[in-house]
Amino acid sequence: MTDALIIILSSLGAIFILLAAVGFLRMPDTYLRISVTTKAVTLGVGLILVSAAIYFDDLSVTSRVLAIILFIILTAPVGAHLIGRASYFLGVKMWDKSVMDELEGKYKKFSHKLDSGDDLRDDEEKEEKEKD
Amino acid sequence: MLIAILIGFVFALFLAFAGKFFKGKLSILISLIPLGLFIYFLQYIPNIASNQIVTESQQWIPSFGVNLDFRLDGLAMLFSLMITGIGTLVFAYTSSYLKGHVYLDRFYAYLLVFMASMLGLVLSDNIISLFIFWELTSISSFFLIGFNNTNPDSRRSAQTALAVTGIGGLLFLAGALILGSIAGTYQISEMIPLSEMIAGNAHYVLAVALIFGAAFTKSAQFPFHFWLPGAMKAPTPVSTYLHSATMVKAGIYLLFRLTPVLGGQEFWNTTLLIVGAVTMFYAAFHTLFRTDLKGILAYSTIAALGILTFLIGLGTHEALLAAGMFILVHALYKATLFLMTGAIDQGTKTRDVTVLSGLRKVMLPIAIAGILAAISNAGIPPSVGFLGKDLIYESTLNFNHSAIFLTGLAVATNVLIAYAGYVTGVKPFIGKLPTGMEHVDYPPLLIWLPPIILGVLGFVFGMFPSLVQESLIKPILTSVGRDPSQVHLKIWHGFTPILGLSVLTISLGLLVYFLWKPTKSKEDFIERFEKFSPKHILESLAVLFEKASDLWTRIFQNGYLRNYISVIIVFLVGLVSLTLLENTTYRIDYSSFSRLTIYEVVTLAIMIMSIGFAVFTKSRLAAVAATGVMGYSICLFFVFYSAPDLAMTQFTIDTLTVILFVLVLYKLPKYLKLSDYKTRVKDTVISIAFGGLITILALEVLAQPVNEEISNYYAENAYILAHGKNVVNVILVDFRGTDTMVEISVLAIAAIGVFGLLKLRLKSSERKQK
Amino acid sequence: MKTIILRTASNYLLPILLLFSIFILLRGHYLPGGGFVGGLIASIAFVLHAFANGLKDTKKLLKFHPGFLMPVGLSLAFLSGLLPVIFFDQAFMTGLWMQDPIPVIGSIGTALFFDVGVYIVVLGVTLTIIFTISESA
Amino acid sequence: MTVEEYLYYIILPILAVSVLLVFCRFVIGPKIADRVVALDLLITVGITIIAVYSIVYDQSTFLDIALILGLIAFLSTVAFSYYLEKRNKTKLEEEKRKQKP
Amino acid sequence: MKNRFLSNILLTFIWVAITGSFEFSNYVFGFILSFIILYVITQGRGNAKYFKIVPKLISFVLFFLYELLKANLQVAYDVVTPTFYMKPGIVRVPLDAETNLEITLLANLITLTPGTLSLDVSDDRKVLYVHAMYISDKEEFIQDIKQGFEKRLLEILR
Amino acid sequence: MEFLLAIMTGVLYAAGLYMMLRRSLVKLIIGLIMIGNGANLLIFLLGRITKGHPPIISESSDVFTEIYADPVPQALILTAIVISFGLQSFAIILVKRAYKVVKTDDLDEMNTTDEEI
Amino acid sequence: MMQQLLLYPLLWQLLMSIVLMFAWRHINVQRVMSITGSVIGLILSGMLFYKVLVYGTQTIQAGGWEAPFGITFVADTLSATLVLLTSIAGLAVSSFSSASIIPARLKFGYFAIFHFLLLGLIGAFLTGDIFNLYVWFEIIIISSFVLITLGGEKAQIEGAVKYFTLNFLASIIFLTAIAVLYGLAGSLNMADLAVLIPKIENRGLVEVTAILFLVGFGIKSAVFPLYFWLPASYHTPPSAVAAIFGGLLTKVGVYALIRVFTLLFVDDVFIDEVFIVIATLTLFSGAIGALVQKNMRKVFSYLIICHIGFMIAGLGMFTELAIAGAIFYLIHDIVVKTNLFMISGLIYRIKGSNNIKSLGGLYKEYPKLSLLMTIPFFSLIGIPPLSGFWPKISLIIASFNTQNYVVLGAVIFASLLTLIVMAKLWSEVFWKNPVDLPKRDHFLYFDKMTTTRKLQMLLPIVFLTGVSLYIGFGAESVQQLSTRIAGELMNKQQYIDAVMPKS
Ligand code: NA
Ligand code: NA
Repeated sequence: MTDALIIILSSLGAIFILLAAVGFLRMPDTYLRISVTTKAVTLGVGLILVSAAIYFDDLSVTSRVLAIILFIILTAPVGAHLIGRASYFLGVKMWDKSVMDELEGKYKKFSHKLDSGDDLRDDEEKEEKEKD
Repeated sequence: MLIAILIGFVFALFLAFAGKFFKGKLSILISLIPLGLFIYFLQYIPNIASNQIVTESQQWIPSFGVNLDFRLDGLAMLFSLMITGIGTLVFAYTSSYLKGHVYLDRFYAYLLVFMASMLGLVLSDNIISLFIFWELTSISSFFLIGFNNTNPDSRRSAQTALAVTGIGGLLFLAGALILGSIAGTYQISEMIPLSEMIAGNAHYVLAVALIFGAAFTKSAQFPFHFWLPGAMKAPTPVSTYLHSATMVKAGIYLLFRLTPVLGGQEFWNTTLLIVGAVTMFYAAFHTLFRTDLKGILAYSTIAALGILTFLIGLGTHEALLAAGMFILVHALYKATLFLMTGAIDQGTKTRDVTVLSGLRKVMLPIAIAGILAAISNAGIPPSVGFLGKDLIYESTLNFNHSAIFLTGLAVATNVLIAYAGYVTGVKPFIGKLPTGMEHVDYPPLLIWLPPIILGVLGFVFGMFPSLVQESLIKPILTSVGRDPSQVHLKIWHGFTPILGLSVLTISLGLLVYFLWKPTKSKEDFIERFEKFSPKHILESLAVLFEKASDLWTRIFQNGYLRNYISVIIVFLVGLVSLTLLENTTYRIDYSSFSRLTIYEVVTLAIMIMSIGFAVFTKSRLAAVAATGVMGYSICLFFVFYSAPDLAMTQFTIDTLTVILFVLVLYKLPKYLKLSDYKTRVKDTVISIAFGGLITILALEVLAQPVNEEISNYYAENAYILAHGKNVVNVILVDFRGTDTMVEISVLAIAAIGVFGLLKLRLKSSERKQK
Repeated sequence: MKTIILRTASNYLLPILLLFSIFILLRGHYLPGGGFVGGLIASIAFVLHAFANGLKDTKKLLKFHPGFLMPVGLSLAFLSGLLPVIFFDQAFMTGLWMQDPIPVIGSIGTALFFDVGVYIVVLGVTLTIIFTISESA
Repeated sequence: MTVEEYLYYIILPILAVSVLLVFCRFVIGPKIADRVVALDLLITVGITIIAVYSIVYDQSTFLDIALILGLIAFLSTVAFSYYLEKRNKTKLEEEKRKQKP
Repeated sequence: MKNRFLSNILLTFIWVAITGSFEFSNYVFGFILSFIILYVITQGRGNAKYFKIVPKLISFVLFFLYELLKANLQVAYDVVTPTFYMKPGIVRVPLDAETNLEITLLANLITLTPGTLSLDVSDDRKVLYVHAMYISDKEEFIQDIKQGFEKRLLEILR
Repeated sequence: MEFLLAIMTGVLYAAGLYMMLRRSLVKLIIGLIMIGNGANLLIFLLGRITKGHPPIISESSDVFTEIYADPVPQALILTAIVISFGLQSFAIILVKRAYKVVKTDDLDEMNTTDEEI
Repeated sequence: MMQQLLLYPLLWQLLMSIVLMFAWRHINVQRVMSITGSVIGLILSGMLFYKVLVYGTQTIQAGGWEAPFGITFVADTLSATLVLLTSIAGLAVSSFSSASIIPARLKFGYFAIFHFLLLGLIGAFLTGDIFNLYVWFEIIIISSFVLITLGGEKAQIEGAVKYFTLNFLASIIFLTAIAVLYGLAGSLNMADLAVLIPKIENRGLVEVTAILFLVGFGIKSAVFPLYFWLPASYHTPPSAVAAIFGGLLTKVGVYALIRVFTLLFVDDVFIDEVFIVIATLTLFSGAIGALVQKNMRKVFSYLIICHIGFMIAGLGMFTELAIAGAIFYLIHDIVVKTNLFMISGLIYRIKGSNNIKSLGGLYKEYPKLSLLMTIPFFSLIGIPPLSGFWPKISLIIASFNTQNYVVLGAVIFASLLTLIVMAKLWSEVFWKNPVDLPKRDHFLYFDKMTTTRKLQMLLPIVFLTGVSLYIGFGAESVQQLSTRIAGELMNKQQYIDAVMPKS
């Protein structure tokens, strides 16, 4: 019974990871790649770790596995957010079939302050002009 | 005797601290030291005359067989008396000659050191301690030649002299040590009975050649003679004392001293004959072209030294006797001539022999001394010089081979030496006093008395040779193991061919003196041949050598780190491949290897690719990231091969390294220039060779059996004795805890270093304060 | 970096990582872990916090300069090695152990104090290095 | 086929292939961000490999390594993002400095 | 006070969980340890309520897992098939969430769901910029987030 | 597998050396890291490798009951890794400092101490 | 407690370093502590030396784990001597540093690192474990990196990059050698290895390992063609630092070579030949390098290289006499080179330069000081009967006895060039008329220093000069010591027995 469970879970996990890997390789732009991977992998890792927990059937192992999963859920999206954001600063282009970009022009060039779009005045440029 | 030697050193040291009291009038008191020593040695005359040898022995460094063994025999007595006697006069002379000089105290200190070293040299029976004093004479000579140290010429001459005598000293050391090894003792007196055994040794020639090197440099033999004319930059007392009377004779002394040990062999005799002959004639010839009093004297000194070498080379009974006598003779008249020169120089401010004349009118005592010395120099009876010359001709005429040739050479040399004596000792005093020299100050007592004493002594000994015959001359022969019973010094031997030769020498000398006038243009003429002179050749060689040194140094220390690395690795790879090629049987034991699995292969592949990527990428950051991947793959290997602790540490440290890189990198510019294709190919070859070598080495080692004693011990005792189950950790904190203690210290130091490197900003005022 | 997301996450990760680092430290004698890794993880916790909140905040958190940890840790390690020399005339670094192991941590001995010393030094070192760089960045 | 064998012969190869695919992206790039994400992904897949390996060799100890990987893997992502942002700033500042005179 | 106490308890549990040793002494030890750590790191932090959230929490977790699986399959399909059906873009999503924790959790949950990626939050915390793979209708997309994740999340947290 | 690991070690040494021979200071340090890792791997490999049996005594016994990996090389490598970390961080900072005072990371331009004799 | 005496010099330095770290910014406290601590360290080393001299080789098994399982510390006569010399040089440099190192540097942990460096040196001399030796080497190089870069000036950094890289490379090669050795013999304890290595059948591999050690230690001891880091860097740090570097750093490499090649790899003709060739070329390269330098400290740097050749030659000839010569030279060189670099520092304080061209007139201005300086100068040249002279006797005889005439020639050549170089230096720096250097603003010239500071600079020079005079005039005892050391080294069994008593 546990064997079957382990096999199923680990197979699912492995497949998700493989798909994520393929997706990561195939996706046309950076944002899409980030987008595709963070979660597929999270799911895959989770499944495989759970199968490890089932295999060892030991409280300390189980708690450790849960801790790992928790950590990954906690950190993976933060990482994705950071690198996605940094890519945007660097001017990494989106896929040319993208339908919209509502973030365009919202970042201040130097301070990296992000505008909500409600107030369209560019403080930074104003400051610059005042200085000159 | 040890005390006698040490007195000089002790007083020199004393002067270094209390010198200011001896800069003025009190300086004459220092002459009491050599005078006291002179008297001290005189008291042994009876012993020496009765063939008693005075010895004294003091253990010093028995491990090396180096002892302070002193031995006062005839030869040593002759030199000791010369050193202290002439020393007394020179010391006294100095106190007037350098009166008021700011560094008079230093000068005396050097002189004392020299005198003491010279005494040590002639008194040592141990060849190593002899060498020690030998070196000390070179050093004190260096300081004395460079005494006028603000003058660049003085400094250069001092360095040249030191370099030449330094070479000699080192050759001497080697020769002495080899000789000691052959003989099994460093005691010269103990070597004498072994002389045949030594001569039969395969290294006899080597030892002798090295010792010749020492003697020839010290005694200014051709082609090493050139330092001596340069050394005339020293104040006159120094020229008198070191560079004519005593130090330059140290080489002769050494040859003399070793004659019973090493002499009598063809190599010994022939070399000395040739070198002596060349030197004496070359130098004597050169006196013709000099106009500086000191220059002429320097060359005639070299010629005299050549004669001495020549005589020792002859090696016969008569020749050795002649040499012994000539040492004394030469010291007496040459010292006189130098002291005289000093007086002239001080009075007239010139030493140019073409200008000087008629000085008898203003410095009569000096003139007397000069003329006495010139007579002795020319060998005119009844001076002691006549005796000396007599003995020389006797020894050449009685020599078995080519007596005529050798005698001819001796005559020619002596003629020129006689000329030199006339030119220096007579010419300045006769004739008309040039205008402007009428008011030359009359020399003070301490200036004219010493040369007079020496000059007169030359006649006293000449007229009463018995004064020195028993006490000095005979014992010299005894001390070199010859029978002195045949020696009868006297002025008149009857009409013999030798007398004829003497007369010939004297008159030919006079002839040359009258026919040949030294002029500047003649000096300039000989200067043209300067580029063929040993001095010039050696100097050019030295310059060439320095250029080559510079080149060699720059080739290796070229400033490019990558070249340094390449050289080191090529050296390593070269050595290792040499060994591997020769000694190893290649055996790879595949059967002991573990199975290949796909995850390992993939990890490996990724690792290699990431390395390749890191190497070839143009982006610095990508290289860092690739390095990270590489680290993580290693981490996986540690997991695969049962090293969880390693995996954890490697992983965290890799992450931290990436962070560090990232914090540093963003300020840097892009990768700049790439090296050219050729460099890259070269580097690739070196790298592959290096890596390949490591791989082969690893495979070879893996084929060797394993010793597991230690790891088994750890495994068995980790829990039972050290209370831990993670054996790696137990090793780290217990079995090998000291490693870890040091290691955390390393970390702490690195952190302090980083802190200092980034936080410490020197202000510009602090910048150069090393 | 001015991002709420990272800042918030780091505030929660900091205590978790610190706890974890001590866990790793204490179990090192029985299972993988120990002072090194423990110290490294602890420092990573603070580094993360510094990335998210800026160095000033992290320094405020620490209350003293991390460099101070280095001599403290070294002293601890040194003393635990010296203890047997001073009190028992045994060789430097000889392990001294309490008779009975206590729960969670296991046997208490000089080796444990030594490992704690290592932990503190590693923490101090890493933080000093990284803080210094960030400050002069 | 036992669970261990299944994991060994089926799952580990799949994971290995995935790692290779991710690594291809690392090499291709083209942007630094892609590489950073790839690095992150490699570590995460590494966690799964370690987990499977721990089952295959019945060594739960290895899960501790996975734990550490899970905890600090994203730190390098944070660092790289920090770098990219900072470098971008530096670059812009330099451009600004150049434009001004 | 309450907040700190709760964190403390939470950390104690985490300690016990990761050590895997459930003796009483370990709880005490963990408690002390967390106390020390909290002391070291304490700076002001927002308050939150800790009761009445358990049922909502469970349903939320289930909802999230469902979303996760669904979206994963959607992306997986797109990855496996040769042609892309994506319509990606960056959408500006206005926020109701206010506190740091709310915003962060929301953003992370969005990122964890395949096909969407929270890029950044505006400095005045009013807007979340989301990169999404499938934007057939922008408004619908925004509403999905606001009615789905955000609403449920805020119910739990407030 | 040992065969491949031996090659791997060689590759690390070779690549490390190659990087050290470049002109960029950063590459130099990456090279140092690589070669350092190579040395660690060499210790590991030559201490003989064992799969799946960490040198940790099982909870239930006082000594090892089955085979285990040699713990000594592991301890040595751990020490070496940590020491290298100290050196590496120092070196990385050196790059920073060097760039600040010498204004380049080109090693070819850092030879004044050798040039001025 | 006296049972543990062997480790006290070591533990004391560690304690000093830690306490000095606590006293971080209090530089006056640090000055006092460092000097007093160095005195105590010297006393402890002296006690150890005495004990070894009287009772023979001492050992301690750290952690109480008997050899070859734990880490063994061994003080045979060689180690005890070197520890003593380290403490002597350490005391001198400590005092010199407290006067000459500027407060800015002192505020950044100078003294702590300095004592860490001494710790590393003492540890390296005392350890009996090859990996532990590696660890001590690391502490030495990292502290020397820090000392060499402290202040981070351009020249310092450029020098440091080379110093760092090449020393790191040396460490890696050393580590590689350890890896191979462990793979072959399965042990790290040197006494144990001395027993195990001769039993290894594949001699080729043993020889390769030996070569790895040779190159690794060769880089550290700066022999040809591995010395490049030294001339590139030694003239860049403050003089006090250069003094301790010049005196001790390369010597620890030499020590390691001596230890390894008398204990582990003996009777290898090829290696001995390599040593001979290396020694000859080192003597040659170092000497001619010194000849062309224009900076006083660079001259000394090349002379360091040159004189390492003497020691390597002694090792290569591998007779008791030759090794005794090498050891004697080692003892002499540590004292004299330390002193010379301090002297160059003193001259720098007086004149504000170390460039030979811009120096001059010292003899006129500071006659007594000049007189003092002549002693180390002459000792270096080997003017008999000063310290540098005696070992040459052993070396020359040994090279004659083993028919290594090239070595004989090289020894003479190097001695001669040393003489010429030093004479040139003396003539330029002391004799030549003073060159008018522009007075530096804010530069603390020697004559402006307080008397205490002056004494702190002068006394160490006097102290070391005294020591070198003792080595020269008391050459008998030093030679007996060297012969005893050489005897111990030639008979490795006594080392093995001391570490692992046959039970
Ligand atoms: Na551990
Ligand atoms: Na360690």
